[in-house]
Amino acid sequence: MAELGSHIATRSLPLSGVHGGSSMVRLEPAAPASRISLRVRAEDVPALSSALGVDLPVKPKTSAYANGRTALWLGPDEWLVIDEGESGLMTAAANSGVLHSATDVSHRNTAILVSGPGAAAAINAGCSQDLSLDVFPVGACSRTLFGKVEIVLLRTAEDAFRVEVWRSFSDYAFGLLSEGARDAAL
Amino acid sequence: MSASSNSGAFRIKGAGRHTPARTARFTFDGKSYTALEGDTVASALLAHGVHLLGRSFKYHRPRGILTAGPEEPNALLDVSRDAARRQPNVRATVQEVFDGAKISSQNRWPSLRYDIGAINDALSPFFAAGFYYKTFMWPKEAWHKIYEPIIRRSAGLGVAPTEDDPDHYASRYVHCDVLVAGAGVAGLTAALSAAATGKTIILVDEQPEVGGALHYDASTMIGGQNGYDWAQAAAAKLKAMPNVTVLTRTTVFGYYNHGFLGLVERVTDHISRPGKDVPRERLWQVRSKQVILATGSIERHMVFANNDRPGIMLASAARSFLNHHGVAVGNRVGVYTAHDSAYEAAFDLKRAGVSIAAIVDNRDRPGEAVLAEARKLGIDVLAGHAVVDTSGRLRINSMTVARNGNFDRRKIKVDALIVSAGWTPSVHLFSQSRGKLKFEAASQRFLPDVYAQNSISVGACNGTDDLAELIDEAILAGGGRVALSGENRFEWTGGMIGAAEGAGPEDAVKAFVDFQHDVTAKDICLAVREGMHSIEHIKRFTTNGMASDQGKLSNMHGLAIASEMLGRPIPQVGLTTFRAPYTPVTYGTLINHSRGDLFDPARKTPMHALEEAEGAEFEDVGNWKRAWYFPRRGEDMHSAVNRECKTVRDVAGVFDASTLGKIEVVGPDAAQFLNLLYTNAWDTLKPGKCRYGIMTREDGFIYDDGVVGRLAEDRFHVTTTTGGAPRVLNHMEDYLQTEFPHLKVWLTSTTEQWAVIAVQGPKAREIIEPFVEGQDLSNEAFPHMSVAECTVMGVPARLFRVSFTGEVGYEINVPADYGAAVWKAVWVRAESMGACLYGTETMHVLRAEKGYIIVGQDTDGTVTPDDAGYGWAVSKKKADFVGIRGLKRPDLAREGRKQLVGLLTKDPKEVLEEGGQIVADPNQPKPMTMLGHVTSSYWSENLGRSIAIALVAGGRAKVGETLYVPMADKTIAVEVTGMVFVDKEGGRING
Amino acid sequence: MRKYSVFAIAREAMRAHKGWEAQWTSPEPRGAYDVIIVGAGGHGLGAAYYLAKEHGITNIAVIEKGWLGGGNTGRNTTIIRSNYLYEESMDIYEHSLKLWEGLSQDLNYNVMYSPRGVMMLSHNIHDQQVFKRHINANRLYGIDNEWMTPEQAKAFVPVLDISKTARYPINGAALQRRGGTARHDAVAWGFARAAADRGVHIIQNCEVTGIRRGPGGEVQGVETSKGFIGAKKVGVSAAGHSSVVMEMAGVRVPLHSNPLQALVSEPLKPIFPCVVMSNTVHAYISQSDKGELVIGAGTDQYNSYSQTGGLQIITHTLDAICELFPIFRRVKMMRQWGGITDNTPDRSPIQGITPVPGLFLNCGWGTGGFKATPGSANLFAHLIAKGEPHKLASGLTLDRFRTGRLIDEAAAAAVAH
Amino acid sequence: MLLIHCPYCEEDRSELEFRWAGEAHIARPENIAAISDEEFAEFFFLRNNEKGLTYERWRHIHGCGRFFNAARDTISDRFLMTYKAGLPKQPVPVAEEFAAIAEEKSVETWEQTEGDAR
Repeated sequence: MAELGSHIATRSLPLSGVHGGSSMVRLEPAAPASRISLRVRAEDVPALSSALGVDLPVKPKTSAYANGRTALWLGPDEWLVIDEGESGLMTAAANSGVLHSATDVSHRNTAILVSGPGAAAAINAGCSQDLSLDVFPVGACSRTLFGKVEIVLLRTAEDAFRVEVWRSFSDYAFGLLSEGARDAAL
Repeated sequence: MSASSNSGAFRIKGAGRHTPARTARFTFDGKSYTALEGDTVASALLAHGVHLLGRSFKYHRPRGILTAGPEEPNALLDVSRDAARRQPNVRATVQEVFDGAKISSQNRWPSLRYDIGAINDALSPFFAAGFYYKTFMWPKEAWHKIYEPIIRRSAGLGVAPTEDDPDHYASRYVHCDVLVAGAGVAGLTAALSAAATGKTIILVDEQPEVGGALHYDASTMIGGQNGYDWAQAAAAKLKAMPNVTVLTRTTVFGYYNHGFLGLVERVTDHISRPGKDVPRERLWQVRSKQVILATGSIERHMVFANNDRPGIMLASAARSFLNHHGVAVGNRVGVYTAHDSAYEAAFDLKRAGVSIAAIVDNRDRPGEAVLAEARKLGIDVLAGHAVVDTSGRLRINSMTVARNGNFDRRKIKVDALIVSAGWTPSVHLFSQSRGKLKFEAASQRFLPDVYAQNSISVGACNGTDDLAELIDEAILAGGGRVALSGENRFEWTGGMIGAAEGAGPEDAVKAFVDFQHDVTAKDICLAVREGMHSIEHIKRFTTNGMASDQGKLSNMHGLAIASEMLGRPIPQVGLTTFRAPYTPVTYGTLINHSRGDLFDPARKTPMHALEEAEGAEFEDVGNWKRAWYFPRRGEDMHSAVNRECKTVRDVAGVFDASTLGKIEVVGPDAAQFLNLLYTNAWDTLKPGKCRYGIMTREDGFIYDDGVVGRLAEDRFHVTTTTGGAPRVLNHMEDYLQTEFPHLKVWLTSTTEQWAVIAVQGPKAREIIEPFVEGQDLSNEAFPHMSVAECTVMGVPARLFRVSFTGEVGYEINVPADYGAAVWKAVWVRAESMGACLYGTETMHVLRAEKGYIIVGQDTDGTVTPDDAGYGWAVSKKKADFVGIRGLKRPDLAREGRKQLVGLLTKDPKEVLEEGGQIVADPNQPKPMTMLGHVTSSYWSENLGRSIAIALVAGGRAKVGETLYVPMADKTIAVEVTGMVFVDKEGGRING
Repeated sequence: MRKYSVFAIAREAMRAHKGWEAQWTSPEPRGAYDVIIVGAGGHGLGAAYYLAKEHGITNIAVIEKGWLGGGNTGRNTTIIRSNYLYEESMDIYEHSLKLWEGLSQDLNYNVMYSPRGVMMLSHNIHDQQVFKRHINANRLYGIDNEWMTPEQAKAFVPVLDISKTARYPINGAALQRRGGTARHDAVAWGFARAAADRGVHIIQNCEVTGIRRGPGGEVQGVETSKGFIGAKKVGVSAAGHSSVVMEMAGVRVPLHSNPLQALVSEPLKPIFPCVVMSNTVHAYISQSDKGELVIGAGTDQYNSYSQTGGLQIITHTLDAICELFPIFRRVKMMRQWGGITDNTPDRSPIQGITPVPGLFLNCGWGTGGFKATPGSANLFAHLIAKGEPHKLASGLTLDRFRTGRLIDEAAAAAVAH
Repeated sequence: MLLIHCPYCEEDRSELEFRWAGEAHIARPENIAAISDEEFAEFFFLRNNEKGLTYERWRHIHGCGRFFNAARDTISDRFLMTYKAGLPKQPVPVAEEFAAIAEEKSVETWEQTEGDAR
């Protein structure tokens, strides 16, 4: 039955077709990306950094970017690594030769890009963290709560954030961001 | 008619700060009125000479406007924009008029002027405080059936909305260095000072404009200019600073732990036609490093006989209506005071052309300065006198005055009476922050003493009366440098708390302490007489301070009266707790976005839309929406499920199992870790194989279950129940991080990484075979309980050979974004081969036919693995696992525990009720001895009869016995059986 | 004690209510009593009353740190029901409900027991299974509890939203018609007045600081802020602070003290006829005779004796209330407050003897102690008088945490699948 | 809503991100299978439930995911310190903090704060 086997499955994105935002906040689903949840002990961080081509940050609430890959510090032995292209992350991690855990979570998460002068205010509709630039500068990242769902928040520019969220929570996150965006425009 | 006279006959030309040309029309009890923009409902109605606004809670006494602010206890109205935007219990003194507002009075029938309920006032001798505790007891049922309904109807104030609220509300979390609560002189000064340090500041005030007391106090000069004008300029300066946010019409309603404050901003209630994107109110949740409390003080009323008639109001309120709104509260105004501040109100009124009947001063010696000024203005001052009564049914028309200690009385005609007993510092927020108060005997007030949080009180709320001192204090609190000076016309002295002359314990008059709840001085005396010696008892017995103003006016008076009755100083009687919120807060604001789709996330699988298109009905399982069954045209649930059940066993079915929890367990010690967390042994499981696992907590009761596949030596794919996924992961992390941190293993939630398409039934292999690459699906190569990483439709997949139906079964795991495409392709092929889609209901029936349990349905947190018939899953060889000791406790090891068994009704057509209770003797008297209950019960189309699973005491030893399930209308006889009803040999699962 | 009646009120109305006597006195403590009860809440005062009335023991002191009825008795949302699942629970709560039915008459104090019905909403199949399990168990035990369709529920509570489009649509409800509410303060005051009338000393503003034990380990009395007071029998009924008091006797108990919050709205004309509870969306609500909507929120997650809690607990509860009753979104919260509940691992109470001879314990009523007040008090009195539990309370012992024979109402109701 | 210092994130965060995880420093017995029923009840059920200084565990569940320990005053709900999991019970650093607790203990609760106003 080769004719069936040769049907290659196509990808359906969780937030396809959604739109929202306001005069002060732009909301859009991010392009598909590859992601791994990476767990490494402190002594093995350099090996993984070199295997992945991006220095895993060791300072809380920071991220690093290199070669199309962003590594986000989530916990003392935990990173979310996002590759804008088509993966290779699992293989790269496996090639580190040191003890670690890499798990593909490319499809677990989806992302929403929030930008514009009201971006922080829109996110603060449901996020209890201080998003002022002093406390949450460009490059800062954190797992946190947004309304009733967990997100990973990354500041990509002074007025731009990437909101990583589990796919089944993405409708809710987008909906709440839309409400926040509407209010942030006032 | 000029615009200004149009806006009310009591509008004083040249007075007030509103623009005469800008008007708004509204109705009150059906009659139309014109107001000026900036008017409150109170000022607008007063401008038209309307004083009667409501009826009191208990006695239905006519009531007017007592204050000009949020402490208003009387003038509560129903305000609506349209039918759905109707708001009960709105304070007329806070609500700004907007064009088109429809306003009605409350708690009266048939009308405000003639209210039947007022009969309560005549009967009031019977309705003393707490009278209801002493009667209405016979006959027994009469309380609930007769008395209570009557009381309930006459109580309450406004009428609840009857339509869903069409408005929306917003929310904002925000952080700052300093939050300043209150934008009067003290708050503005502190904010200017703090802002100069570069810190981030939020300045909050509940009024539409900043200024606080400067709204009514027209004589104070700040920085060389009129105080109110200075305040507006200061606010403008602050607003222009990048580090400052100024929020007006915003109330700090709660000061909670660790610098957390709740603010409500009223965004549109004053606007005639708000934009549709504008929220009605906005909740600000602020975390502030420091809080400057500049909340001011509240004037108290005088407690004397019939002190509640419309037309009687606080002196500062009258001053506010005059100086801010340009409205005179009467033509001939009496003054009754124990404090100098009321004199200034009289002066302002007099200068505006209002006649002052007399200033009755309860003190023998009023302040020299105000006395001199009164003389200068020709105002009659009766020092050492009291107002001992008033008259006028719907509005005051006279006050009766007597010299203190003298019985001679004389009536003085007035059409309004303004009162002041002095000022109560607003320590509500300080107290909410858990600061400790001290009582300052000289000034008879509670003041902040010991702070519990990083906050500081400045100004009137701190007892600082002197303007220069107040400014210095505020500058110091702000921490910056500001040059500022201010000047008062008069230094105020005086003040009293408690009942005034003629309203003491021996006087049989109604002197109101708490207006809204109709609590009189007498009631407080009665409470003390009845043994209520704690202020909390007095409060609860009389309901003093429990109305919607929460005692802002009444608490101090009540306390003083109780103190006098008890013969104990005030600090020993205590003060009741100030609780949040400072003023009532709309539920809609507190919940803001959490409504409709945003009430609680509805989690949907990647195949949800496709299932919906196939006609699926969904059920809620935790946050998930799961396909429940797939009715075809004309089918009800029962027939759909019967068809699905039959089709799966005869052909095959396709099922969405994506919601099952999944945890990736990775690391060299993964097997060892699972050994500790599950009752089973895992080191013996070979890569490529799966095993059903049971997890207990330390107490030995089943916590979760699921199939675990070993993908590699150091990698397991663990599944959990749908609802259990988050707590199982938390439970695992807890042990890993804190009990077994030496293990080299990590856990990652992968629930949502994978879409899971289960294909079950005799034709399952044939259906999926063409899609799978890289795995031989033959029984030999891939038997039951296998797992493989392979490719499905060109996508990397994890394929499980597992079954929850007893048929040949596969679960295809593909990365979630591919789920829809794979599901669609599989379903097209399955359908062409006669298979069906099935949902959770069919899944439940099929697994029950095989005796597979559902954790949470057949177990309930009190069931051990052995109780469930899964004793085999508890390793006897392991030295340790979570639950090993709990399982050995006496009660868990005893004979006769409830065990899961099968039940077959004697009448095969009879389907038991899930939750039905089981007894041995259905004819025993109640209370019956119950042996257990039915946990699962279904019609089995495959067997042509009903089947059930039950927890029964000593159940496995009772197999073959007849037991009974007594229902309300009949008793059902059942036979206890084993749990497997279909394919007892278990051959089908291997295909 | 001068009897309360409509005639007494009429008489007093004629003389400006000057003739009412104190409902209870505030005596100085004697050196010793036959029985000391620590904690003058409803349970403790009630136990003293029943000791005097049913067991002939009147030489009793009830010792209270603050003011009587000031703990959870005066802070709860006054819900009364008995439709629990397990026999041990049904025994005690139904015993209590029966006492509620005649309590006003027994005490000559209108506690305003109002059997207006307690309705528990079912939102999914799991709820339905659990509720029917309760209903069937209750029926066979002689306790009323009935299943209602969504339409029947709506007929009983017209403001209920039963639309299918709700986030968690309602698929039915369980109603106990005899359930309802009572006036919490009146319960404390009624018991206090009736106990005082029988000679019981209620000693307020007196903190217990120690429990004195004799050479054999037995109780000899309590140290207090007003000095030592002797007694051979001491009953501890100090909800929220049970651990603290028991620690004075060297007894550890399996309790967590958590803040529990509640709130009321501004007063409204009657709109809400009964009590409605929902476990799935976490809310319970009724309307007081004064017209306030009385809403119970959840417990805060951490141990605390602060009587305060987080705003998020309140907002979470209101989310649910407004989801069930959308017309309430414009209603306003007037007052919020907190109490301290002591919670056991199986969410069932502990009442029984302790390892210390003469020391008896009544605690762990969690968030539901008010409904049990007369029943618990009555059985606690029996325990103290006889030295062993009444058969209706025999399953509530401390020992169950050793044997594993828990009464897990929470597990039976709350485990999702 | 508490403000909690996460020792791993080195930052104060809202309580919303955290989950309380019971009394701290209760070690699971190494030989758990061999302990008596009484010892098991002690380990699994009995807790200090302190009024005053308590040592407890929290998990930064919506943050770094780490369990950690905290010393908190259960009367005022003030945190005195937080520290990483696995560390032994830490003494409360500042002597004044003890004094603060002692004083508050005498004041009791919020209610009493009001009632005792001087």
